[in-house]
Amino acid sequence: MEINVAQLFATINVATIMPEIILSIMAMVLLLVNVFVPSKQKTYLVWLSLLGIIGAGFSAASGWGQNISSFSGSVVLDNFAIFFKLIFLVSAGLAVLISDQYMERENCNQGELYPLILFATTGMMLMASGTDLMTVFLGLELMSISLYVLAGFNRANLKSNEAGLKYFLLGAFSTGFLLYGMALIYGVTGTTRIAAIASSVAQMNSPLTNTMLGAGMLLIMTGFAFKIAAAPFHMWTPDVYEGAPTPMAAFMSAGPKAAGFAAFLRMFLVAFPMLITQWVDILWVIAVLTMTIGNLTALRQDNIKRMLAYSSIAHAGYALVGFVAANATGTTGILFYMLSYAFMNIGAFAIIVLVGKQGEPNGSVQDFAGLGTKRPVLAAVMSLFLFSLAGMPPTAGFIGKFYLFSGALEQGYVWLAIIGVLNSAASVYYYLRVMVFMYMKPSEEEFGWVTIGAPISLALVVAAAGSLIPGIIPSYILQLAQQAVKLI
Amino acid sequence: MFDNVWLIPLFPLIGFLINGLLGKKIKNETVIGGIASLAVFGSFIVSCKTFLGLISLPADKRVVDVKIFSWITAGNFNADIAFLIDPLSCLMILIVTGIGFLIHIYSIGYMHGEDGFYRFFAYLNLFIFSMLLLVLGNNLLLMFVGWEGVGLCSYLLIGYYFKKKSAGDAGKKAFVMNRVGDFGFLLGIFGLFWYLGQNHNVWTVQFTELSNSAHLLPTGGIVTFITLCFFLGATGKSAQIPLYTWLPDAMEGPTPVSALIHAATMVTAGVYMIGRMSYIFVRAPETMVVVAVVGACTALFAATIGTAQNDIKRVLAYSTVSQLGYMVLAMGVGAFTAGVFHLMTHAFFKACLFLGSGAVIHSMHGALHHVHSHDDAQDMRNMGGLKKYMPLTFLTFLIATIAIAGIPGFSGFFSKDEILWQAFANPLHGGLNTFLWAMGAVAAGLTAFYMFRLVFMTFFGETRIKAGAEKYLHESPMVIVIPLIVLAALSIVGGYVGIPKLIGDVFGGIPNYLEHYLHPVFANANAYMAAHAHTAHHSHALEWGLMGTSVVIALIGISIAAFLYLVNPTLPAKFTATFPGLHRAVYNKWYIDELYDFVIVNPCKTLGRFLWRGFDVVVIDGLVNGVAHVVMAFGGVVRYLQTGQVYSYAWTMAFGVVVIIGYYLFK
Amino acid sequence: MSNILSLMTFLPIAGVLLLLFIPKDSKGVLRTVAFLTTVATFVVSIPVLTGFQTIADFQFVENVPWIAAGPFAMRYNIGIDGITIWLVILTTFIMPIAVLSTWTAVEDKVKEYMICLLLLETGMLGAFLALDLFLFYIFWEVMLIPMYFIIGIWGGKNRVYAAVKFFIYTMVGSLLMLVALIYLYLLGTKAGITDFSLVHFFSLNVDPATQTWLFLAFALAFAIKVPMFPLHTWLPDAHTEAPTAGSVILAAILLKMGTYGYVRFAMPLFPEATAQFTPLIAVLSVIGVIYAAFVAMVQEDVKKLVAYSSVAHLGYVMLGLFSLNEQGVTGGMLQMINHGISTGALFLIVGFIYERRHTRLISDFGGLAKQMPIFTVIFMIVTLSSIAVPGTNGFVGEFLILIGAYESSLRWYTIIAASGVILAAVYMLWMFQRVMFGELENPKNQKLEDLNAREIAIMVPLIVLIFVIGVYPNPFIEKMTPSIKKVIAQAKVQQTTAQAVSEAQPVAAPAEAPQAATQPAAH
Amino acid sequence: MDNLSNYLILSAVLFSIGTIGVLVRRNIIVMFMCIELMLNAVNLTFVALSRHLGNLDGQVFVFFIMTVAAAEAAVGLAMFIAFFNNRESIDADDASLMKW
Repeated sequence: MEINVAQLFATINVATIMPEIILSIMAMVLLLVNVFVPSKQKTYLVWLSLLGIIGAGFSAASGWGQNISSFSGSVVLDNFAIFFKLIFLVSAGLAVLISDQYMERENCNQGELYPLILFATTGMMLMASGTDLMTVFLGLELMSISLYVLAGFNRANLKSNEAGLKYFLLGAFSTGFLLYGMALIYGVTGTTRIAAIASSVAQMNSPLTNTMLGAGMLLIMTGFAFKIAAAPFHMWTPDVYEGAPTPMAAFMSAGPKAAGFAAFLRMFLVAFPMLITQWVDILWVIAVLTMTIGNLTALRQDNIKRMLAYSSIAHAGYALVGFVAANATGTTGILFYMLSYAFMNIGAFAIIVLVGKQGEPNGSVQDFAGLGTKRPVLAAVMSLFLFSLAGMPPTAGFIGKFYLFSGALEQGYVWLAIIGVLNSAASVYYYLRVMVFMYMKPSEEEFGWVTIGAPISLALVVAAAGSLIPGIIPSYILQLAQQAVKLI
Repeated sequence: MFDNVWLIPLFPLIGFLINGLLGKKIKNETVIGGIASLAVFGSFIVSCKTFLGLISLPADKRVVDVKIFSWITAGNFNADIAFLIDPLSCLMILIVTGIGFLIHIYSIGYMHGEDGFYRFFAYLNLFIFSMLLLVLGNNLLLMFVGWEGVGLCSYLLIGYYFKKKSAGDAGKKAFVMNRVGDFGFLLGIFGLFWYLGQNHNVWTVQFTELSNSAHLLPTGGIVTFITLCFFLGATGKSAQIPLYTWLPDAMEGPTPVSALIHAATMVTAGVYMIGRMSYIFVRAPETMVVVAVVGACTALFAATIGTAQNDIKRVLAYSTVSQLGYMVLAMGVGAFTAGVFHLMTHAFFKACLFLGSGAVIHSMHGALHHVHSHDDAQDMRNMGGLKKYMPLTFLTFLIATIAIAGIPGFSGFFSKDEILWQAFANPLHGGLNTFLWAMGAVAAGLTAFYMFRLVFMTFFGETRIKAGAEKYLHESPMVIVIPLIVLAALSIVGGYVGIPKLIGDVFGGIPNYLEHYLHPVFANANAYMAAHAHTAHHSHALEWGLMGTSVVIALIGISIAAFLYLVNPTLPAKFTATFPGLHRAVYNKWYIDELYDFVIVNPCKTLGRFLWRGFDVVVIDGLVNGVAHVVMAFGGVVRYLQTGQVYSYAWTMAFGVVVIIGYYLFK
Repeated sequence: MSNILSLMTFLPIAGVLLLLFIPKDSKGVLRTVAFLTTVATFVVSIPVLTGFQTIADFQFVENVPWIAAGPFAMRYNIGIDGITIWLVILTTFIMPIAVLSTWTAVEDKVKEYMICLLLLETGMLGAFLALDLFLFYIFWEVMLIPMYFIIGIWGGKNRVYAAVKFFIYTMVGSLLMLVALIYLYLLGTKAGITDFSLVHFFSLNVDPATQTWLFLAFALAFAIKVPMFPLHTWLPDAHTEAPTAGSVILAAILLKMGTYGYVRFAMPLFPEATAQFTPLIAVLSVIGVIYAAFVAMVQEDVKKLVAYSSVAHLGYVMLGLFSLNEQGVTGGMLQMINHGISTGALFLIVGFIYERRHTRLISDFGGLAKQMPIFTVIFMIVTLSSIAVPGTNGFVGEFLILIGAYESSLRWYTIIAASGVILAAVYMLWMFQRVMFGELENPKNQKLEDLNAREIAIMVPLIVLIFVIGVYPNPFIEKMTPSIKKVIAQAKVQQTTAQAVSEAQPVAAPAEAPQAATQPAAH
Repeated sequence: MDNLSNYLILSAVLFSIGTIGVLVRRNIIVMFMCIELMLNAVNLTFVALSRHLGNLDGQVFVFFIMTVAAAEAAVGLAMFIAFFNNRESIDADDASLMKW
């Protein structure tokens, strides 16, 4: 087999992976800087990472509307990818901003944290851009491996340990299924390019009865379902979120979930739209299960991180409602929702970071008692995040849910939408519960934390703005999301 | 010509506002009482002018609508604030403002030194205002405003001594029972409005229009329903069976209130209303039967209770119920003029009786107070021989008693006799007539008995008041006595405006002025009756005979009273001892209040408690919270799937994969 | 002044922004600023009233694009018509009173409290004014948030339970309405509708089967808010726990959202379903009237009693609205205002004695009339208004409702409902008697002070309105009439055909049905 | 063709053994080895398919998988050590602080 190197290089357009390059370089620079600057204070790393993230963001945004494909069609920089990249970068940026204070407090302020976040983000971006099973897999693993470390980053902490371990084992386990599915698909279609898979499926005589194709597709589905924490592949989520350092839990709930959706969407809507009858009813059930289990279990949680973990499962369920719809409205909803979710969820975690005590002895909602009196601004911002999570207007969370459920209704999935809104109503209870503690219960003890540092303040402002403003004037973002989903 | 008719209700309203808002600051009783009385007097003057204006018109022009402003307009419903000036309303406003004025004057003396003097007069003025609205309103709705307004004032005035629980209870009872009646009234309005509108496109609640459209109504059927509804309203307001029990309790209010509201004016509103809509009532023969029977029964039934009461005001209260029964009976037999006639004469003599009793109580109260006795100042057993202490009061009281007893020559005779005759001779009820007459006649005998029993126990015999107190008994001041004299005079002469044709003919053809005067009001109804019922012709001898019979019955009643309470005062006690059960039953008002408590009030409370504690809290809220609890419980179970063990998570995942693939393969 | 409605709606938000910069300890300033904001809002609403023309169209309309993405286009479309004019004025009128009512009662977190009140005002005004379904929904939900805090933070002993119950109960209903709303819009897009503007949907001929479901979803949300039996149990809890201002606003305005929802949305949008469900709604309304009256009768807590009386009153309103003739709907609309005034006033009154005695149990009182004469007079007037004594506002509304319902096909329900007037007298007067009359036995009550100037100032406007509407309601009715006619026409437009169908069937409708339909024309 | 199915069946069996191993074993290292077995089963599938299909994509994929598996192993073993440091155990049952 002869390879025309020149021809190969001709297909390479570095602009396609410029954001990834910027981020990786910045990550490596940070690694080096961290080694050579003997400072206990790591705040400068925050700003440097932020610089890289913003740089990557600009680089990604500049590609808007160009839709360039490269590396023999295994990577693409289309609007869909860019939109998701921006979501990842937002998550990463916010995660970086809220990490410093937390890590300082927990005595694990190792500088490697920031490069790892950036690497994970790079992996996510690759997932969103990947148009080949291989690039998707690579991105996914880059992300996952970084996250395993991040989850267990607090080495001295048993819970963090355990979180990393569980995430690692289960993550690798699910990777096995994903890969097996990919292998089967490859076997049926003879290619790993997503577009080629689609055309190959289209040319099949009877794709609907091809067992190998179907099984492969569904195995891939389980792999992604794990990443987005959909039932019954969600079991890792609560434990990992609870054990992982809070900022990393925040990051994991927003970025990787979005990345999972990015790849999941591209794979299924580009490669397997022909087989929609095969996967949509399974996905319907998964969506319902995910929403319901997430919400019901969250109702009875006292640990706020765990509660938010279950809530994040539920949110994956809502997003899956849009996926089941598999139409422009639903997918627009997913994109919008993932972005809003990054803001509101990381925002909520940021408050947890501030309210928590060293070592997080219990991390329970009771810790929030009296916050409304002692720190009214923090409580108000937290309420905003919680209302957004609950999907109350006029927050971004509401607009997101509106589009997700609208998508389902548009396709005629009325019951799915009804189950969705009922779940949403039930979820209000546990969000309100936090507010009950913040405003309606007296505080039992003094709050232990010190002043609120600049990075985390910035994160809070950005997150609050991101949760509220798109709720009031969502048009612009919605239109971007709409353009993004046109291409898949 | 009636341009200033709006002044009639306005004066009392102004009086109410001044006393109500500023009375507390004014403090001076003379000023307060003066303002209130003047306001009513002003109304009286305008009423007189209106009356004179009306009778100066030719008889067929004596129905005038005066519109003030448009009140409620919604779709095809319209009700104005507008007044209807016709003979009936004119008569009523004269009674209301005239007697009202007298009672205001009386009250200045009677209420002297009472806490909340201003409040009393404010309420009284408000009452006059409402009553005037009731009688002047040119449409059902405005009438209803007055109707409820007087009920409200009655509530306020009965509960005037609000510190007494019994007063509060009585006020509430009066209001609620009246509300039951109002419910009927409302339904009547709805039915009439709907029926005429729906079927004949006459959307109206205005009396003149209703009268003009009355011929569109069928006989019986829906009209029976409508009139029964209205009649329910009348039974509430005019204290008829079954809604009469509030009136005796209403005696908790100050005595002038009893005189004005619970004897002379408000309680006659039901009668007035039936008269006002006579043209509709006559089109419902079944209703007329009901009205007549209820009236006759009430007259008789209340009279029996009156015979055994010892509280002077209670006797009068039951007497009022009984007399109202007469009026209703008159309406029920189509003798509308007679009913209104009795309404008028009753207003005179019953007001006089109540005010007289008030004077007695006032005097008794003062005397007992002086000797620090806690004896009941209203209990006739504590009275006796008062005529020598209060001669003027006694005299006026006696005149009024004779009037109510139906002794010829006094006002009560003419009106009551007319009713009894019509009950016997009316063309509507056929064989029922004899019974109606008989009940009325027996009630008349009982009336004479208990009224004279009252007079004898109070004014005759030995003085039974606590020893030493008698020297404090005295005649009332002039402000109290003068109204008594005026009313006593009216009790005598008031009857001569309606001398029956039979007697009039004897005296050279004195016309029945009242009948002529009221003719335009009842022409519609009378014409219908004339066309639809066969008037039986009875001989003059029969009429004379019945008249004589009723007089004899009255005299028998008086004689028995005299025998029992003057000649042989120990007999009543023996009588009660012989028939303890009967006495107890009568004394306790046949246990009707207890029956109502048992059958209606208590079950309602129990039901309320059940609905609240049993249904609302347990069932409905239980369901609501139950859903929440189930969801929470489910959450509590689901969370235990999360064992914390890696292998169980892996199992779950593998299970998921197997199920998904399995579903795919085997679906 | 083309943006006057927006100015009015968002003026409270401006007040909120101002409050944010006032230190939380200067409570007097905070209260004053909040009060002045609400007064200013009221002042702004006056030109709206005076400039309002008595026509059926929406006026002062502001209509600009807001969101456009995917199949959806939402507009910032607000306007006022006869249905909303008085509700809006009522809102701006009640708010200063509400702020004043807890002037001294709320000492804790004054800043947040005032912010909540002002946010609530914006939410309520927006919900009344919104002419875009989506915008309406936003405001509808936004109202929940401040009310939740008002009950939950400044409420009584059981406040958390009451607040959460209030929030989730309402939320369940409104989320289902959201689903219906989206569904309706998507139906509309097939018929060429391009945005959420309400007017587009009136002419949308939804097929009857779909109407049924959509109506049910809307009706559920509104019924919870009204609240109609048997969805009313959140109300007594919420009312009992809420601070005075919360109860006042809840009773005076928030409950009206439900009935308003029926008039503005559920009925005209789904005429056939309206016809179909009229008997059910009527049954529930009548049960509500009677049932709530019985339950109110035996309450031991004054506030709960008033809360249940609200359920009964709103039952009347619903009956009037669903009689679908001019009298009934006018009565219903007027009664909404009346209930706002009277029941609002009742809650203020309960607040007064609660503030003095810190109890609301009827048995703790008795004989207050002696000690508090001014209070007695005011309480009496409001009580009478609540039991619809003629001359007060309550009478006009109730009478029109009942006569309207009697004319319609709901005749028999009306007769039962009318008996509620008796029961109302029973429970209100009994309560009044037990609280105000009798001997002043409890020593704690002997030191009670009569109302102070502030409290009198709060009550006087309400008392005046009670009489003004009672004596001269026509100016109020006239402004609403054209819009009411329009609503009736919309809600009935299909009904004649529906009746024609039912008449064709062997089980013939009663003979008066077709006549009822022709009735407006006859007039 | 028979050849291919043999390979595929073998790899499926290997994959299943790996899966079951993860499910039934408690020693974290053994569990991880089972996961590696699963990955290698996939590798075998890819290689067989690549050979069968006559294109190299599958084999390239295998290289990536092996690389990633190596990285994963590095990270994983490091975490096992950290865990062992804290808990003196390498039993998965001991990693159950967090539950419910």
